[in-house]
Amino acid sequence: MSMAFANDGSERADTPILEVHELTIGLPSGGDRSSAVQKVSFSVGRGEIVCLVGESGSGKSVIAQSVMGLLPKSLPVKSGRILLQGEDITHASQARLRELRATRMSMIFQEPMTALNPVMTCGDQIDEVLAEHTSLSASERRAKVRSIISEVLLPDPDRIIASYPHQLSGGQRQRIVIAIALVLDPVLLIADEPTTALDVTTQAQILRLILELQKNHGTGVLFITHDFGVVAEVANRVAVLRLGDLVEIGPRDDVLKRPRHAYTRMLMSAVPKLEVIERAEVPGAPVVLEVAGLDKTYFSKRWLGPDRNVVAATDVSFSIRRGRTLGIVGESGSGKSTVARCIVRLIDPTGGAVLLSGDDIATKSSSALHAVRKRVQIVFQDPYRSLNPRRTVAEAMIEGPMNFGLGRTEALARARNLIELVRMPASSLDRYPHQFSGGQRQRICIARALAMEPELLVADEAVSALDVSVQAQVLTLLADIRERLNLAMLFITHDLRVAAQVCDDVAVMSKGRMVEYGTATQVFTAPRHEYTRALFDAAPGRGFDFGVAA
Amino acid sequence: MATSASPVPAAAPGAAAPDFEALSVESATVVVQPSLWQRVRRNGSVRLGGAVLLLLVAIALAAPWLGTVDPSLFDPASRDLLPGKSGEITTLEGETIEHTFRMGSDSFGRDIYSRVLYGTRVSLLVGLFTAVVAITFGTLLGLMAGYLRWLDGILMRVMDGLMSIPAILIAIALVAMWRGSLLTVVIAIAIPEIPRVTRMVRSLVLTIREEPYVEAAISLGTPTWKIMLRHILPNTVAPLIVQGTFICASGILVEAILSFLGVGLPPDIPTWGNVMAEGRSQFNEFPHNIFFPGIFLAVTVLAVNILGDGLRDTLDPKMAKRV
Amino acid sequence: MSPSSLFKRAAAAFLVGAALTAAAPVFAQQTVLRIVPHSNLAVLDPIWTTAYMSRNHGYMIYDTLFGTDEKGVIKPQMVESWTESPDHRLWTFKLRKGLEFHDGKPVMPEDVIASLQRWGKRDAMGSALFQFVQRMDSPAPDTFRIFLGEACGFMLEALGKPSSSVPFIMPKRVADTDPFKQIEEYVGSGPYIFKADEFKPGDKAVYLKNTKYVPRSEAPSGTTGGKRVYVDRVEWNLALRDTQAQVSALQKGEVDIIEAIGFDHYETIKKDDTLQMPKYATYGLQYMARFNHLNKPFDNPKVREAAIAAFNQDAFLRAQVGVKELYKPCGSMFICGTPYGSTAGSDIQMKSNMKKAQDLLKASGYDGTPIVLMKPTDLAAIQKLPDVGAQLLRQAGFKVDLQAMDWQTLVGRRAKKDPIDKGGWHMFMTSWQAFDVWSPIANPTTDTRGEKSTWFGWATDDKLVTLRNQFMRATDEAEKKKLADQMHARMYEIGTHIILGEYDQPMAARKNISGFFVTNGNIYWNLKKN
Amino acid sequence: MFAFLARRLAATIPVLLVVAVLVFLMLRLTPGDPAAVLAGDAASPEQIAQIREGLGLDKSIPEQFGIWFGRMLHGDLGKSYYYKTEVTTLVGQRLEPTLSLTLITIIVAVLVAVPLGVLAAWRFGGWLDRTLMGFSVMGFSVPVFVLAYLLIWGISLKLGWLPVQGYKRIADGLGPWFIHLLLPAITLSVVYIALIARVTRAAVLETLGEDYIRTARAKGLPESKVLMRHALANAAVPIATVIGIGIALLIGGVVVTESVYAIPGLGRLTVDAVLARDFPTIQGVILFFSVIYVVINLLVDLSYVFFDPRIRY
Repeated sequence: MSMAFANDGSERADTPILEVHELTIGLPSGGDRSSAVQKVSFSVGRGEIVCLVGESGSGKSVIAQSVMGLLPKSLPVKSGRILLQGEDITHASQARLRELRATRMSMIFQEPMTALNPVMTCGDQIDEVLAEHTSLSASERRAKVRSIISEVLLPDPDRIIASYPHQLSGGQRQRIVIAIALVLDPVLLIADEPTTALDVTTQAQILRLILELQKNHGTGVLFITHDFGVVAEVANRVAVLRLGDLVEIGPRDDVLKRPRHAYTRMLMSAVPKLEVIERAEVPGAPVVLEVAGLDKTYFSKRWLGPDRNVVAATDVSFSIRRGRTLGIVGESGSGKSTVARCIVRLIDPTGGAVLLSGDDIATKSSSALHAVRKRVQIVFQDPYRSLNPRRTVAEAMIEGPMNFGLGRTEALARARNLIELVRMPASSLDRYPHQFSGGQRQRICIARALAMEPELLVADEAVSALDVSVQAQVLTLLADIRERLNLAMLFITHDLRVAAQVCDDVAVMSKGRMVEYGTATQVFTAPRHEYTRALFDAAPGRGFDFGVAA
Repeated sequence: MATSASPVPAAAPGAAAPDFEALSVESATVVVQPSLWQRVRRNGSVRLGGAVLLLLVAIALAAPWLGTVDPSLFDPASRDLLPGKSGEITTLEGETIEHTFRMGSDSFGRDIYSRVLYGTRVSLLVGLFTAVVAITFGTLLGLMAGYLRWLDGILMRVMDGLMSIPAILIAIALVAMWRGSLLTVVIAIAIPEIPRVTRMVRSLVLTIREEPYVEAAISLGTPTWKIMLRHILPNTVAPLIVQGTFICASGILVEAILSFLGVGLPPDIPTWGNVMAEGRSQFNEFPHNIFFPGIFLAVTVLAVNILGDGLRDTLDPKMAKRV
Repeated sequence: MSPSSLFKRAAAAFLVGAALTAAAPVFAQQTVLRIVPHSNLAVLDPIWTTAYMSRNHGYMIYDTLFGTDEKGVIKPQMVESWTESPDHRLWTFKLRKGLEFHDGKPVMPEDVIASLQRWGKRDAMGSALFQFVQRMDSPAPDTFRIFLGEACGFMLEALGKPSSSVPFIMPKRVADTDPFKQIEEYVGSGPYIFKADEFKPGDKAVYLKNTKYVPRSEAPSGTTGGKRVYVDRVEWNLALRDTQAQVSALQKGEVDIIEAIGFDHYETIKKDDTLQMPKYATYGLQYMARFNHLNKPFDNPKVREAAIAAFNQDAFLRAQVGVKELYKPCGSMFICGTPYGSTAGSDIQMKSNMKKAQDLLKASGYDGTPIVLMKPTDLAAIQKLPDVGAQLLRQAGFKVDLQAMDWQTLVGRRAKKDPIDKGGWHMFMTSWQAFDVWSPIANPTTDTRGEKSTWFGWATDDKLVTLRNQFMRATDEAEKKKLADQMHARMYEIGTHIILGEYDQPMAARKNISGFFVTNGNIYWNLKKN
Repeated sequence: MFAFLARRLAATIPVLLVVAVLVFLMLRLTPGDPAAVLAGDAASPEQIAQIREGLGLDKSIPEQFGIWFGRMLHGDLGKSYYYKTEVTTLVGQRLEPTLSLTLITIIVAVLVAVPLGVLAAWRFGGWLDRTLMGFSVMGFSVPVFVLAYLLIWGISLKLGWLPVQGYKRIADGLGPWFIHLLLPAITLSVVYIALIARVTRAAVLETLGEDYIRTARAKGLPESKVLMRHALANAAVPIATVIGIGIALLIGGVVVTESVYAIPGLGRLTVDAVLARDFPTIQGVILFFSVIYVVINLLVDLSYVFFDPRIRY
């Protein structure tokens, strides 16, 4: 079910709802640069969706907050003007800004799980806006709340009104946030990464909802994201930001398909395609990992209350040959990380077999496990918490090998050439983790894993936390290492594009079960299970081919 | 309206990969950040609290040369002199010397100025040792409770039990029984503080255990005791230092209260608590007995608390939010 | 009553109280005398302990056969008349009319006999008296007789003994309680009735006027004369221990009498015209330091002599009391100005100086063992003496280990005869009211029968024992006076203990309280509140 | 809810057991012999030994604990050596003053500290924040008895407003009861206010950083509503927790305050009992304080349900 494309960029309303002229916003002193945003100008017309896109540190969120007047004191607006329907609100009084918020301009945020006040009912949180800005009676307000709830396609409004945020799912909560934002029918909606924290399927529904509401109410939308798939899906016009500068702006197809600025071009090429890169299979490569009927259930014995057992993964079976990469794809809660942790024996599986080169490590006691540790290594998702802040990179690298008898000098030598392998300067060995960026830290983690010369490398969402350009660097690095060391790899991800680019074989998991398993090409081109098909359909910007270098 | 899945064209073999490094927002150069130590030194509260404390330590060390006499020397002739008056004191050898009592004299005729300055020594020592004892035992128990799950239940119940007994009552009971000496007073004050440290260390250990770098260490085959020593302990040092300063402050305060109740250090050892306890019965007539040691006590505890706040804000921003 | 019901009870009290705000207390129109005693009242059995608080409590609710007037003369109280047989071996006493216990029963001779026997088992003077007593009987409902093995010279001084372990008269059923267990019932025949149900240890004790009490006709003096009561109710405030808070409370009129004010407040109260400091004692109190004769070096009299020479009384009095008009040095162990108040042999202390003490110590062969001097930390009246003592001993050349502890620990530890390393001691200091030490028999330090003597320190000297026995048997006043002088000189010679001077413990009261008289103790009858 | 209550009450039993054992051992293992103290000054060693037998102190420690614990189970905490009355009656007599003082102090402290904390958080980093937090640190730094004397001297004597000392039972009229407790409650609450203000400030600061505050501001709500309905409402749980844990600190303070203001409460009783080596009373009172601590913390836990809908038992 592909997305019918609503309207193209050419139709422009008469006066723009939002105009931003030469906006410059300062940074607190001592930062690595003087201002967060320099001389940015753009406008948003009625019924138009403008996407602000850029990597972390590009200033896109700062711009959004400056429009709403929510900037903290440490980020002052140094120069430039912001006009809302012609009215200059750059330095408007707090009272005036409060009048405009939710009535004329609204904002929705990234984290649905924490965007709502946990101790107030959803009904009250919507009602609060009406009470503040209108003089409607309680019953009128209640009716309005019920109508907006049904408008955001939430079932059984009365139950929703009385329920607390923690009783709703992520998607439902985001609908409540949208209801709050649009209940007073503002002319401008600012959406700051509204779907980034949601699963692919939920993300698709929310995007469709936003498009629908925007069409019916003719609201102008300033849409902030770093996901180019989403940009391709919703944007009329696109503005690309790099470290606070507006490098390119224009209609969606011009910017995405025919990028003019070098940075945009680099970004377009960094976005992994949905097409599989096939690699010749080396015949006769030995099976490194054989998993048969793996189960993992969390038992919680409550003394008086009912027992609550959570089945994290059941009956998972697959195998990986030397030099091949198996990707496990699935939404959050599907059990993919549980499988990875069972294999690395960070948690103990409750059933099934895990054969590492024929040696079953599923039921090994902790002492016998020691030898096994050397042969399988893992790289985690969050680079900022994978390295011990109090120890230097060198100490982190040599800790593993020295546990297995290697002398300090040989371990240091191995560390030095591994740091080269991951293309990091030799001087980084005696520095502390807090002196490196996210991408650099992830490379160090990879080097640390390789120092053990493992047979199997497990990457658990290893690139999900990185910016697009950094992600590309790390993926190329991994591909290069895989070739050189003929390494078997297990790659866990929720991003289909990354899976397509990296994996030879793909397994799809949903609610703890493996619903599909086959070669990448076969799964991507002819998915058998309808859940896989739904997954592919929900992937944003699915049919869009981003700017191939001119 | 939805058509079936449209086929995905196979991509042409890898086009020339553009040079990411140059354009990436994350420049390859190493980010220079002020080291922890510089950040701590620059913090206002740390500087203020630290300066006052250094001054007090200087006073404590230089007490004999600051125009003081032997604090236990007394001469009933010059008792209850108001600050600034002068009188005579007989030394142990028996000859009497002229002496101006800058802070007045107590009901024995002892020079309060000398007793307050020498008192700085004991009070600071009490504060320091209390913090050290409480932190060491607390950390030990906290690590065990955090890491050895089977021990956790029992240990935490004992800690809850200890925490439910008011600190002062334990201190009074212990000191009254063991006869006040510096060691017993320190232990008596430290014991009620141990549960708080244990609980903090335990919660820290439980959070750090879940950190990826600890899981990485496990997968690297590092034995448990090494993990505790290398990965868990170093990351609890910052919060422990902060907690230590607050325990030091409360230690000094509790010592004063114990002396006030008559169960503190022996009266002839000059501490602020003893000087105040001695002077309490003449508060209305001669407030200087309580006024001067009270000022010193308040300033010291204030300085230690401010230092603690400063350290907490720099060393452990997360904890800054808690208390 | 389990803790939870306790909790409920308190919560209920809370609510009920809130409703009762209007109900003014019923005894508002009664006159209430609010007294702050010098310490907490814990033990209600005046025979079981020598603590002054229990003795003062006894004077409130019990009556005595004889009493001691302000000059120290023994006068009858419950006794109407008495005769002594020519051979001094039979005493007959006749009780006066109208003596009645609080429970309405008349005082019978059996009650007197049982009370005296219980007193005799615990009190030092009592046990001395009962060495003479063969038996006691009651020939008539208002007379009782005491048969002696041999003549005894201090029968009346013993029955009229004014201070700790006073021979109070209790009903037979109470007096039969084992002397080493505390009595459970508090019924006496004195001027006040003890309200046991309102007694809250550490909080307050309440006494009501005994309307049926028949006082003697004479004027009150010491513990003799008419015990008239002009107030309806007396409340002892046991919670107000902080001396500063006591003075503040008196100044604000929240309490009427403070039994013993800190010397430091003497000036403030003198300047305050709403307050008065009544003179209630001809003789004050005496400080003393007690040697432990068992432990080296104080087993050597020469070393004790050096210590006596070093202890000049003025240093102690100035430090501890500090107010000139409240203290006076006095060389007599039996209190200056009393019948037996001799100063024989006191030159060693009164006319000595530090140089003499240092020479005596060098000559004594003192080997430098540190003197364990015990110092109480929670008794304001005496806690400064050990510090002065330590400084004087150090100046004389002694090594001193000043150990501070609370009074209860000190009391516990001084009872031990163990050597130093097992918790033993060398010296402690205390203070006695005049009446406890003015009589050569009552004074605890005169008993020098070594480890068998009844008081700590355990001095041994046969010569003094014989002198004391002779004094007990002497009936002629002149001979008693001579024997007292010889005992006094002997005590100084062997150094049983060191006296540190006499002082008056000032009492303070609001101006609207009258009827104070010389009691030489803490006695609260004859007081009016207008 | 019942399952939670049963579980929580069951959890308190080991805590109280630990307290009982800890205190029992602490007293028995330390030197100081109650029998000697009780025997009074004229008793001979045989008499002391006799009394020790009477008190059962000659038996082995585990035996003594068995006896004491057996009796404790049905409410008999034994007899006080010193006062010769049942410990339960002794505690009963002194319960009202301490409970009254503690409750008034808690109320005064919470009513003052929470607004201060919120104000300080609202003006984070400003002069108001620094002065309020300065006062709160002062509150920690000044010993309770110095404060007590200052207040007595200033308010009671010089201005003559409040009584210097003493305690009036509720039964004798609510007016005098409250007047007598006001000054001690103010003295005692200073430390407690300092503690609660700091925690309130930290908790509100932490909630002000949450996403739903940004949502609230984006709704155009005035800052006061953002602070009260969103920030403070979510900070209620940590604040309630510190009120619970602070009780132990408060009871410690009660001991000193009762000494200076001559309030015959449990605090004063404990000090006297300790000085008199009155083991049964010390054990009884400390156990009772632990019960108060545990009960109040149980109430605090139950209050969580009221503050935070996510917490369901």
